Amino acid sequence: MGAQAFFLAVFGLAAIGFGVAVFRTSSMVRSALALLFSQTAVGCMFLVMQTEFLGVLQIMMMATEMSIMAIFMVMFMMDPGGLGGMDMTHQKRFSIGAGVVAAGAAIAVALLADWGAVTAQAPDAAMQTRELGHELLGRSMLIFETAGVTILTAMIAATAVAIPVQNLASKDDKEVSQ
Amino acid sequence: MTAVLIVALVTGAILFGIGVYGALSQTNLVMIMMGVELVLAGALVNLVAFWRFLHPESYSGQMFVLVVMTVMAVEMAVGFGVAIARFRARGSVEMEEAEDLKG
Amino acid sequence: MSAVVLPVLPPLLAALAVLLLRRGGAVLALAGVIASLAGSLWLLARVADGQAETLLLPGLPDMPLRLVAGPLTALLTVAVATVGTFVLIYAVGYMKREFSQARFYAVMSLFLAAMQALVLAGDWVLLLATWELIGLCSYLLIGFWFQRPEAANAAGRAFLYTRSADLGLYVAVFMLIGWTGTSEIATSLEAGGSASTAAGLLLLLAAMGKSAQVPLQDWLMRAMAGPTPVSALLHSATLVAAGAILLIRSFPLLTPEALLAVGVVGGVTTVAAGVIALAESDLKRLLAASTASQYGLMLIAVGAGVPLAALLHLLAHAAIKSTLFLAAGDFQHAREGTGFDRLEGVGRARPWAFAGFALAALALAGIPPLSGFFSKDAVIAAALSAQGAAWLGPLALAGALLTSTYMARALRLLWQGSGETGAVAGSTWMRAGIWGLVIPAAALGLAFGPIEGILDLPTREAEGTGAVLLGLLAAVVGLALGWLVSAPRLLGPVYPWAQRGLAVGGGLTAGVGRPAMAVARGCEHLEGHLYAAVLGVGRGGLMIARGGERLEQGLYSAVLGFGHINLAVAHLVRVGDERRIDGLIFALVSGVRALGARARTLQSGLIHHSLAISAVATAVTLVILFLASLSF
Amino acid sequence: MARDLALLIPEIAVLLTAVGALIAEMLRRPRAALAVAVIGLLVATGLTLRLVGGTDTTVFGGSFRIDGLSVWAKLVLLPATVFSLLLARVDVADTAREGTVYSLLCFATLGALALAGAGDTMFLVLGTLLTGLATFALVAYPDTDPATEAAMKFFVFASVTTAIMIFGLTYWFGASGSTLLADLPGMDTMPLAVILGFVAVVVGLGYKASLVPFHFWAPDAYEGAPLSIAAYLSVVPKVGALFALAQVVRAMPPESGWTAVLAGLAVLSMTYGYLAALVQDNVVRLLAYSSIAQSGYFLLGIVAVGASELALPSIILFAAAYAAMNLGAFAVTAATGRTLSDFGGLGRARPLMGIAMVIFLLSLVGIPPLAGFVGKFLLFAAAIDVQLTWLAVVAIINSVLSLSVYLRIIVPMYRPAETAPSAPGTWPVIVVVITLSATLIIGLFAQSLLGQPMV
Amino acid sequence: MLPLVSLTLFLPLAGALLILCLPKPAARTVHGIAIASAALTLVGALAMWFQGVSGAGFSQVEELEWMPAIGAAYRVGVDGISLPLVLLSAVLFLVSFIYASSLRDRPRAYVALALLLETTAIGTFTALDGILFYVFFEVSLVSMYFMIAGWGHEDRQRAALMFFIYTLLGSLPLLLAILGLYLGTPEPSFDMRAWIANPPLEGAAAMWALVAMLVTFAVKIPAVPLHTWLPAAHVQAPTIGSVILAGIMLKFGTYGLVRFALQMTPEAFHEAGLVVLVIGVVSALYGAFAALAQTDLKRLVAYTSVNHMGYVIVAVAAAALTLDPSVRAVALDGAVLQMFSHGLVTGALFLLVGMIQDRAHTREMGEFGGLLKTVPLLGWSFVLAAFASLGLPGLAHFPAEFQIFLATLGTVPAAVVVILGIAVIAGTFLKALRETFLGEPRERWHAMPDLSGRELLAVVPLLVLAVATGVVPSWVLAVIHRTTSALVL
Repeated sequence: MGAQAFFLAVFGLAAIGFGVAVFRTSSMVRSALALLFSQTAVGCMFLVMQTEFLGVLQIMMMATEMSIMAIFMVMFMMDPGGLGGMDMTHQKRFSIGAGVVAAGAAIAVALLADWGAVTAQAPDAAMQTRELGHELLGRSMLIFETAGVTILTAMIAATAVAIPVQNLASKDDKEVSQ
Repeated sequence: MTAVLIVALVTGAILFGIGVYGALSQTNLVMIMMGVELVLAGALVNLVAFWRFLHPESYSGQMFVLVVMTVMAVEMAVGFGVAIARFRARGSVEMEEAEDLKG
Repeated sequence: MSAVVLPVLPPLLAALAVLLLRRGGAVLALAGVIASLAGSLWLLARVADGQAETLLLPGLPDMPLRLVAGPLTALLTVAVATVGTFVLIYAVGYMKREFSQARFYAVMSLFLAAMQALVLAGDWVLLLATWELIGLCSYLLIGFWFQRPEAANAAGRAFLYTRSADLGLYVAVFMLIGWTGTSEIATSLEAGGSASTAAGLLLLLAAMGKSAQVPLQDWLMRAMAGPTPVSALLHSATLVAAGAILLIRSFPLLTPEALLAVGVVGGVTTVAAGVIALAESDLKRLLAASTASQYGLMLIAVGAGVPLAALLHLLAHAAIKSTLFLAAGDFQHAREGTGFDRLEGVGRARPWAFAGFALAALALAGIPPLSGFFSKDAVIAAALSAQGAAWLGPLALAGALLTSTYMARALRLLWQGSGETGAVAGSTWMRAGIWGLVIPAAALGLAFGPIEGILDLPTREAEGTGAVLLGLLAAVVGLALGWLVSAPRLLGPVYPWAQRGLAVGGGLTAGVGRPAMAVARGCEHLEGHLYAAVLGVGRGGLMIARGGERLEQGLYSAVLGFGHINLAVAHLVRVGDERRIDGLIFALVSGVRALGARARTLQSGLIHHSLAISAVATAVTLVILFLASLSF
Repeated sequence: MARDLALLIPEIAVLLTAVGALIAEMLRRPRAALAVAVIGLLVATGLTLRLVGGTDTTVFGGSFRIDGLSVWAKLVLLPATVFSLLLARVDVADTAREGTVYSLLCFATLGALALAGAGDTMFLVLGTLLTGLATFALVAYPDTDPATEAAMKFFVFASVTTAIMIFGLTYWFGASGSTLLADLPGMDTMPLAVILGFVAVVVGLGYKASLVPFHFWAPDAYEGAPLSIAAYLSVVPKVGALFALAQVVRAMPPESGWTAVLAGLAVLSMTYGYLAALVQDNVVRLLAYSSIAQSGYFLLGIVAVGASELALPSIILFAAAYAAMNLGAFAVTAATGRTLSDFGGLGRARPLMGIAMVIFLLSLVGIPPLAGFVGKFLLFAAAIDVQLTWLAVVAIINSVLSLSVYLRIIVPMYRPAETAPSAPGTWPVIVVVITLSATLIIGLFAQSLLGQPMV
Repeated sequence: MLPLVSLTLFLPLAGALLILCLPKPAARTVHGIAIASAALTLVGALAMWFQGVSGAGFSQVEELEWMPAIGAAYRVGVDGISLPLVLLSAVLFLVSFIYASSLRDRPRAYVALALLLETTAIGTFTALDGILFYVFFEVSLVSMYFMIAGWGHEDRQRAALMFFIYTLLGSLPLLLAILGLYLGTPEPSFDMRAWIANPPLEGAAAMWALVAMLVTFAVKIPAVPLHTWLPAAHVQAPTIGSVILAGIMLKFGTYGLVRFALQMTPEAFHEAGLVVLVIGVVSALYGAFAALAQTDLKRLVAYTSVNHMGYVIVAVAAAALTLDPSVRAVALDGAVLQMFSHGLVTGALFLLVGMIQDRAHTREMGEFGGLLKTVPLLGWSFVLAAFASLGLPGLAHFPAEFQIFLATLGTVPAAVVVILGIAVIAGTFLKALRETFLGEPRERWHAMPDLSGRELLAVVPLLVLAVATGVVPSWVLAVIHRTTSALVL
């Protein structure tokens, strides 16, 4: 247990540290990388908590996602390299306050609530995967399917907005010109 | 004994706080999305911790993790779609420039 | 169908027939009134033995309308019908030149029918209804020549005065019904009781209005603007008589205190109206004042506790006064006016009319053996033997003295001067009417014995010789004074005041009318404010009003910083002070609008501001819920 | 499993419709896509009818509820989507990828249905997300500056609030060990976790239902989006989210102060919505704020859920009424114009449109015997029934305020026109006629909607 | 057995729908249909009248399920309090349509609105279900708003708006009260009969409900100081609007006062009776004095309505305060008869003022004079109506006011001060008559035409009924009294 707590703390600190780093650099790419590391640390926390399947999944997914994000950063930021050291923030004091309060509230709940006894032994990995499969194809099948539909919708939506259309404004223009 | 749980929960809470800070303070759409990702990461940590230390028998916790991961992915996808459209229309995804609609 | 409807129905039918046919008014009306006379006589014969005739009609729930004929009421119907008959006969001649004859005869018939119903009314509701109806009829009749402004004014005034006084009757009736649970007059009169002083006083108020007692006498003089037959009817047996009849009938109800009040009002009126009559420069107005004065005498009699005397004087006066008016109408046609300056010497030119006038005048003055002698003596005797004889007696005597004085004055003014005049159309009818009434005016006194016999009123004591002598003395002295001395000299300094009708500070009109109008204008003013206020709300709701920018600014800063609140409040107060209630409302309205504008500025369009507000709200919610959970 | 699927046939039909429309679009047949969507949704509506009345069950282990709320959500939202589709045809006709719009509308409706039947916290998340994703794209569809700005704000607001909701929901799982809403009452030993989760849910669903203070995206999004999409946004996702909120509080322990929070939000929404609407000159923004205020009225019923028998009927009835009258008002606006001055003289020039608009607006105020009245009446009754009379009074005062808001449109309609209003197209007229009939019929024959027994 | 009440209730609506369905009908057709449906409605109302009412409770009840889930149903029926008002509505609407048959400005919409109003008016009086009542109550308002807004005079938008907002503000509290009554009933139901038989609320709840109702009805009646909408609305309303507004819609308030406030919260009303009484007295006197100050004929008549309705408030308050059932019966007899009479008389007065305005395009009394000579029929009709309005015996108001004052004196003697109002009103009308109709005819109006056949047809029935009610009030009172004497509070 002790070791588990220790590693959890270490990876937790890593996740937090990288998380902070995301907003402390003015370089997009660095932000994206920091986020990637942070997410990876979270994945490692999963592993520490003996949730291998989800942990691996997290690390793999985030790796992909963050690399995409980095590309977009470069596309859309005014100053991708962060060379200008430009401040990309606003209402900073308020935001810090809000973050602290949010974290504080969550911590308070975590500490104050009576969570009851903690289970020491986790189910083994194979068992976990099998049970998750049962869950997926049983009770949560509808949820799973809905998630699938959501992904489909996301694909359509993303395509719909991302690809330029012969837009309405030009349609109006056309009418005018006729 | 609950220390393990508390460590995980506090980590999740702090990630949440950082995410909130990011979402509120960033001027760029993409950076705001990063904040959101961090909030969701906090949620993931919480979920796994709760599952592992409190309710290992309930696999809907793990299911929830999958759902949250889906959320992260699809939001990012559509977010980038919106960003592209915005960039095409205005040449920037800065939030502070988006103030034509108000009142 | 009981015989009791016989006096009422014919004129009513006549009125309807005239209204519907719109021609033959004179014939129909005469037929009606003569039938009514016949019916009254028959009714009188039937009930002379004291057996009352009753008829129930549907009215209000649990309050049927009743027509009840007893000896007293039957006798009164005869009087009304008699006077009515001769007045209508006279009117045939008098109205010959007029348009709208149908209207005249219809209303006259309705008037008579209402009066008969009033006399016969056996319950308070019907009494009240007919009481008001005769008010309406007199309104229509006085205002017969409505194109003349003075007639229109007089009509309105007459109606308003009597109606205002009628409120007394209303309340008295409600009180009586409330106490006794029935609207039957006979039953409620028996109830009596200590609290009936109030009811009695209220009845007196109503009677004062109708019988033109001081201070409500003004309308009667002005009512002369109507046609003369109307005046004759009004003054003798109908409208004005109703007041006295009411008091005579409700005599059992009157407590000593109420009687005292009745006596005082009567006494004051008889003297005051007598003085006014003496100073009058118009024959018809003189007669009108005289009417008020004579009804004052009747009230004295009632106040003295001898309603019989009042009744006798009422009957005698009915005949006399109608004669006088009819004759005056004859003079009026002859000279196209009723002012004494025009009527100088008319008596020589119209001897028949003048003879009738003179006879009636002497009767009114109380010269034996004419009717007025007996009735006035009865009144004086009653006054002298009453509890308050010390002051009732002199008042009554003064009234009698004044009566003979102004009658003598009238005779003198009509007789002296040149007697040239033109022909009068329809004078045969008019003469018939006059002389038909002169007979009872002269001879009615002889019938007083039998009349007393059949009535169920408290009998009076035998007259002392003193009373007779005093009355006679007053009559003779008065006649002499009136014939020999001119009015200004008689009245001295009072004369100009009397010419203005003894009005105090503008009279009743000013005393009641002006405050009423002032209240009304006050209401109207308030209305304006209320309207503006409400309109303000409406406008604000619509945001039509685009003003109020300053206030908006004030509210805006008030929202921004606590320190500015004082400023805004001060501003509000000032605005409220300047424009009072509507201003305040407007301020409120602009406030709402400003709030709307403020609400809109929250929507800055910047998403991080929005998110910040949402975050704060979330935190606040969280805190509230945490605190709430702690208290659970 | 077969039973569960049988109960889900309407949802499946909607999904197939969405896919069908997409396929039609891929074949470059936008009209076919529209036809597929309209017919499919109507079929789905028809398939729902057999579930009406008495059905109160769950499928897939309690994760999805087939009860009055979810059945009625289908009956209300599917036709509402059809009307939006018809209106959308006017906005997007002959643009590239027109069919995508129809398809996305169907997907978004599917999300709203998932919300309305949510029996599991994950459905709250997925429903919000599904509706959101589709509508972001729809708002951005015109690809203009305002549209993309609106979409971007919408997206940011949505993603942040959804993330917060997800984070809060994890605590519910921690507390109960289950993601089922039905398991919530067992957690009263841990009020803190419940509260955190509840606040998070209020944030997430509050954004979707555009409750003050989570409404900020709504006016901007409505204004930037095509009118049909604004109409859609004002009805379908909102009703879905409010129904989801009702599903959530059905299982809430009664004394955790949540009624006070919702009552407070109701007051804020109603008052703020109408106040802000009072100063708008843009009819779309005015209707947006009005729809914010109307969300507040829904809360009157939601606070009474569980404690009053009137609560669920009132919410459902008002949803139906709201859908009809709000869509109707948007349809008239679509046929008339976006600014108040466009409405000048409408009542004289186009009597049908004028009368219809008057009826929609009066119904929104709550004038009997229109649909809005019956709905609000029941909502007030529900609130009073749970001793929240003050809330009903506030709502009534706000109704008066709302009258001044809507009269701002009505009054100019009967002034003499300065410019002749343009002739409306066919589709808006059809939508107006149908919603008008619905507004009247719901008002007069609420019983047929309420069913027997209702929930 | 025909469902008479429902037929009567929906006949006008059917007429309205028919008119709306006809494609581009001629104005004559429109008016013809309107008059025909109003006449049929009157036939229905007369049939109801001859069916009569039984002693206690409601008669001719018709019931239909509507929303059983919440206990609301379509329930209509009449008793002695509502039946005269139904008859009054039918008569007034018929004469209104006859009068309006010359209208050529968008007649279709106008007539349809008026027919809708007729249905709502009859519906308000016959509804026996809380929701149904409220529905009719509220819809009448909307139709009236559009009538004034669409066809009123100069400043009509503003007046209509004020009227609308005011009344809406005033009707929402009633909604709360109805909800309170509903939720207070043991077996939740909107059946007004149940509410009357067993008043569902007591104590503070009843008092709050009463206050809410009083606010609503005070606005509608209208009672001072919530009356300001009335003169404004009247001045701007078209003639028919005024006739209906004053003749019928004001009765919604007084009817509600009896039906709801008195019958459903009797205890609370008994406690608060004195306050209501004072409001009534103030209204009556204030209305009378305000009328006295008017120079505009229409405003004048409007204020006399405030006065007359004030008497009704006084009567209802007296009925609530008294413990003696016979006095209560007298008070309510008076109140209901006063509503009926006021409808006839004020209807006639507004019609006549409208006719004057049609001819002269002004209503300022100062501009007229001697009209009795120029237009005798109109003049005498006005004289008759004016005397009826000031409560002259033999005309409609007298028996009603007599009973009201009688009951008032028997209950709260001091309140009889309200009787001063009749003297002031007398002065008001005499002044109006003198300035408008008496005196020297003016040159300006010499060419003024007298009443046409259409106008006579509109006015004469009202005057005849006013006289009939005054001379033989028992034809109405018999019906009213049967209910009021059996009333148990």
